[in-house]
Amino acid sequence: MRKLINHPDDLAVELIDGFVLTNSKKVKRVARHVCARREAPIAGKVGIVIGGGAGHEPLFLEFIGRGMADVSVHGQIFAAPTPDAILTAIQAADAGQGVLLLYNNYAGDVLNFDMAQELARMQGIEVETVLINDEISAFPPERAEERRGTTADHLVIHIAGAAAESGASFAEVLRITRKAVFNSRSLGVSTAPCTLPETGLSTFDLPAGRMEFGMGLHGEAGIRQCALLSADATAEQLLAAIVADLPFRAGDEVIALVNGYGATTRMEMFLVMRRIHSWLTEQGMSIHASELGEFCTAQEMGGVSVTLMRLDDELKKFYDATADSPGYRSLP
Amino acid sequence: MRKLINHPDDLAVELIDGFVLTNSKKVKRVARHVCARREAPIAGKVGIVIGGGAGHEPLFLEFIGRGMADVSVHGQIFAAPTPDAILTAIQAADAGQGVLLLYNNYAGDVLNFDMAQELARMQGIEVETVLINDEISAFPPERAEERRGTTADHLVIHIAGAAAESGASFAEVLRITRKAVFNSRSLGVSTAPCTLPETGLSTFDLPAGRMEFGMGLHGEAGIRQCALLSADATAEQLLAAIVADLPFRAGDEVIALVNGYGATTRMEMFLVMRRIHSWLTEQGMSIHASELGEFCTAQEMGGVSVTLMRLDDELKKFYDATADSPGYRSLP
Amino acid sequence: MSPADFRRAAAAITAKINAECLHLCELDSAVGDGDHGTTIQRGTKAGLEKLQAAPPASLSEDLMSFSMGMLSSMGGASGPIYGSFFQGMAMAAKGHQAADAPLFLAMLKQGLAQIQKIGKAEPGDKTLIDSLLPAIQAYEAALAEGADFATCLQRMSAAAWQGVEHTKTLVSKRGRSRYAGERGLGHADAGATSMALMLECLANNAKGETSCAS
Amino acid sequence: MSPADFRRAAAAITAKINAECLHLCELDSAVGDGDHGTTIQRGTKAGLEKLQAAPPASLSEDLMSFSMGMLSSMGGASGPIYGSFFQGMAMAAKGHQAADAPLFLAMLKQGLAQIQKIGKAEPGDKTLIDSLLPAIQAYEAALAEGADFATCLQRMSAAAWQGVEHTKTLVSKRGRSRYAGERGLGHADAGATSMALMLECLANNAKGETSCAS
Ligand SMILES: Nc1ncnc2c1ncn2[C@@H]1O[C@H](COP(=O)(O)OP(=O)(O)O)[C@@H](O)[C@H]1O
Ligand SMILES: Nc1ncnc2c1ncn2[C@@H]1O[C@H](COP(=O)(O)OP(=O)(O)O)[C@@H](O)[C@H]1O
Ligand SMILES: [Mg+2]
Ligand SMILES: [Mg+2]
Ligand SMILES: [Mg+2]
Ligand SMILES: [Mg+2]
Repeated sequence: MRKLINHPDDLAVELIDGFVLTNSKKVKRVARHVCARREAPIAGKVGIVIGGGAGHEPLFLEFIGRGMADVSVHGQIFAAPTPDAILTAIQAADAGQGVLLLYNNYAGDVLNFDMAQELARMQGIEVETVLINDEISAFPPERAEERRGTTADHLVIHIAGAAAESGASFAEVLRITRKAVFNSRSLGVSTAPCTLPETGLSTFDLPAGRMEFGMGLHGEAGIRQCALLSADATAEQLLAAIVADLPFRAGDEVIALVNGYGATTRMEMFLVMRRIHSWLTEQGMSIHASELGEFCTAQEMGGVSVTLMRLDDELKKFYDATADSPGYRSLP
Repeated sequence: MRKLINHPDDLAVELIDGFVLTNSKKVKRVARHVCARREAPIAGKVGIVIGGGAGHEPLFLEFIGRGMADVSVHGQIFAAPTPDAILTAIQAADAGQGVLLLYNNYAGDVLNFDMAQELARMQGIEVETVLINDEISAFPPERAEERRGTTADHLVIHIAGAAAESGASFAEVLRITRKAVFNSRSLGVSTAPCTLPETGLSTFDLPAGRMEFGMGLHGEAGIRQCALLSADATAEQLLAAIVADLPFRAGDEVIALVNGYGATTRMEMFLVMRRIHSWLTEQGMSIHASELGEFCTAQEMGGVSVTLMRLDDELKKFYDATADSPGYRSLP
Repeated sequence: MSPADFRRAAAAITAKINAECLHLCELDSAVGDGDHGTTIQRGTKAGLEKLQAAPPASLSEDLMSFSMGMLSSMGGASGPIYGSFFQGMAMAAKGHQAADAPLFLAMLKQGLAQIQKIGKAEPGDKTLIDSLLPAIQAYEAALAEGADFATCLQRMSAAAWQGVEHTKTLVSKRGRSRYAGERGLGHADAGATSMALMLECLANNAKGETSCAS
Repeated sequence: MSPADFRRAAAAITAKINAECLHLCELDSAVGDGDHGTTIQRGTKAGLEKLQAAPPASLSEDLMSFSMGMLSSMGGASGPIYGSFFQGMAMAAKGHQAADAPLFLAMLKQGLAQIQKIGKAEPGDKTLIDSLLPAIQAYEAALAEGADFATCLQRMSAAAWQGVEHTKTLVSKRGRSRYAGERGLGHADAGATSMALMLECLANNAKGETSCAS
């Protein structure tokens, strides 16, 4: 083990303690596994609840704030949060305008969030769910509803949050959020394994000098292993698969995102982004904005994922709005 | 090797290419190794030039923007930039109000920056230098001027940048920046080694389950190795050394910073921050603000550093101002 | 099986899972995300605490406390799944002071029904159903042959372990492990293994009291 | 040493450093930041390119081109240090068509002086001075004994390598490696090693022309 922790059983709760202490000016603790932006619930605004397993920080914990979500519910390491915690989160976000549950499409998350959604509805709270499923490797397009959510998360959350902030109705927020999800595609490569902090076990083996495409955020097996490619070749192969999937076409305007999984240097991310710009330009697409950093991590896994989101004027308008969350800030 | 790169010789220039493409709305390329915020040089404002070797991103490259520096000069991996590049940076920052050279105190940087400063002065540009030397492990307080600069960088740059932005005179900016440096102290622990991207060589060995205090940002040997401590114990030992050095005293108001060196998870950083808050509170200090993230990295090195900066009303006023740089954003 | 028997069984389950935690994580690592051991360990501990904190109650109420303790502590896919399993058993036990052999069969069946109701998994999907279903079938066959409660329980846990073996030959269609696809072949399913451990503990702690049942 | 000799020497230096790049990085890793090899490789390549791009010129101008090429490409501590070294040699060579044995000594001495002027290091600080200074002293002694240019140069490079050996016994006081302190013992200094390589190449490529010097 190479990690600085205390007692393994306390990991999730202690990291949330630290998060709230670090951001006490703008964030509050609602329950052991539930945090909210200070102002939540915000009168007249659609509420947005995000969440999932811990260990992917800043996702989802830190994406609460202006132009982002209202409440985040953060489970144990790699384990979806429990129904009771999610219910508490829904109540903390509810201002009577409806509450959107926005999270990644994993079996465990769906099982727990659905239970909580049912309980909340029994209490008369209007709740709807939008699942994020941007990762293209695990299933073909015709089975898109089975796909996992990964690194498009903070982009979708920001667009949903900006739409809600603008005073849009629940139906409008749902429509815009679904559109943001529909237009997002991601694929990643892993270059180094990650270890579970409680056990010190690595979730998969990957020898130095090799890379794996489509590896999951929890070390779930990917689709293809090969010798480590150059930054340029990596960008080209990821883009070819992503662009073919939607498909993205010449003339499309996109957001280009390079996400680091954990141990990846920004140097590597910049090299990949460099090729993304030249490649998309060659294809006749225009890049409205570029994002680079660690938004969705898998502990200290090495490698990057690339996400493209196709924009229309409506999505662009909300994307360009201010975002101010501990995990993601963007100023016009 | 586990890194996504192209040709090793092109690393530094290609990463700067990617940086400029990613941030083209707010940043411009001035020369191969020189970037500036779009508006630079800014009439009536003191110019601020920062820089150093590459491989520590976001430091220094990405700390240019509103409330931060005007120009950054970024060398090769772990090698200070050259005198001609630094001279170009000084010219790009100069609006006739004086130019501050703000960088870390390493032999290589001082040699190159001093040469450039001399050349700039020969051209009639008013230039002064403030060296950052927050790292306490390498030399005792009485030899503080020999100490290295590390993770206080973006805090000092922000305070200097905010002071310059406020229209302060060159003398004022110098005084305030020196005060920020004087009140900053840092110490870190490493838990995993890092490799040089050009060679794939790791700059030091560190077995799993061990940690080293005071390791340099380039793998320079530290002061003490021991078995991996808990997050709590790590925070306590770092704080004890830092607080004794200035010394920080009960009643002091501070900024508390936890910096990740590269492979460190935010989970670990939050655990360390959690103990920092309880420890400083026990000591009767008050925390004006907390910062957590990767600001100054050493490739994929594991571990954290802790920085404390003691504030007075003047430093607080400038710290609280907006910062908007690709590497560091802060909103009031 | 009396309430006291179940409380003893729950304690045994919790101890057993705690001992097997790392092994279950390793199984989950092979194809999933490596956390099943810690998740189920957290769940059984919380379930037992809830149970022991509760005043003496009926078998059904005790099963429900254990279920709620797991559901509110585990998360992941297995939280709702195991929560539903014990909830189903609780529903079938309602109104009975203790469970005799036939009632215990009904409890197992309703536990399975709840799992499938929420999880939608089919036999052969490489989930804990693949150790639970053969266990139930073996139990039912034994009962039909007129075997006593103790024997039925022994056949049940033996069959559960055969089911675990069988999962090595299956390709996962549920949960995280499905992403492994063919790569999962040769690895036993983590949840099927934890289910076999639970059934084994239930068997060993229920059989003593059969006489005073119903 | 004629301008042509120096150009040949510069090419030899560049090839030699290129071949030793990884080794120099390893030496720098032991106590410094592991980049001396890549830094000096970049510098000699750039210096040679500048030299070859320049029209035929005097020895002093050629040395100056090489110096500027290194200075504007290397960075790090060794960039200004090596830049100053060749700049010092250029200053001493000014006005001479070629260098004979006595002039070459003066060039070495001024090169060292420039290094110390900007770097402030003393002999024994575990820097490239610890291979350069003994090399100069050996050269000077040989010259005093009346040895010819070729012999002086051979003594010079032999002494440089002895200096490199000696650095293993020194504790660094300059540059990054000083942080290693005692831990640096047993490791040769990277810069002292690259300096010995340079002096060796200068020796091997200057000696042919001694006759036609001055
Ligand atoms: N839909 C389902 N129905 C029944 N069992 C399931 C289902 N999905 C997953 N499981 C079981 O849960 C186990 C994994 O549990 P766990 O690792 O704790 O959750 P997660 O997959 O969220 O990490 C699998 O081994 C499988 O036996
Ligand atoms: N002040 C100095 N005077 C002379 N030589 C020096 C000085 N500082 C460093 N050096 C030499 O430079 C070498 C290191 O060069 P290099 O690794 O390229 O630069 P950096 O230390 O910036 O990484 C050392 O081995 C030493 O020989
Ligand atoms: Mg899990
Ligand atoms: Mg260096
Ligand atoms: Mg799992
Ligand atoms: Mg070096």
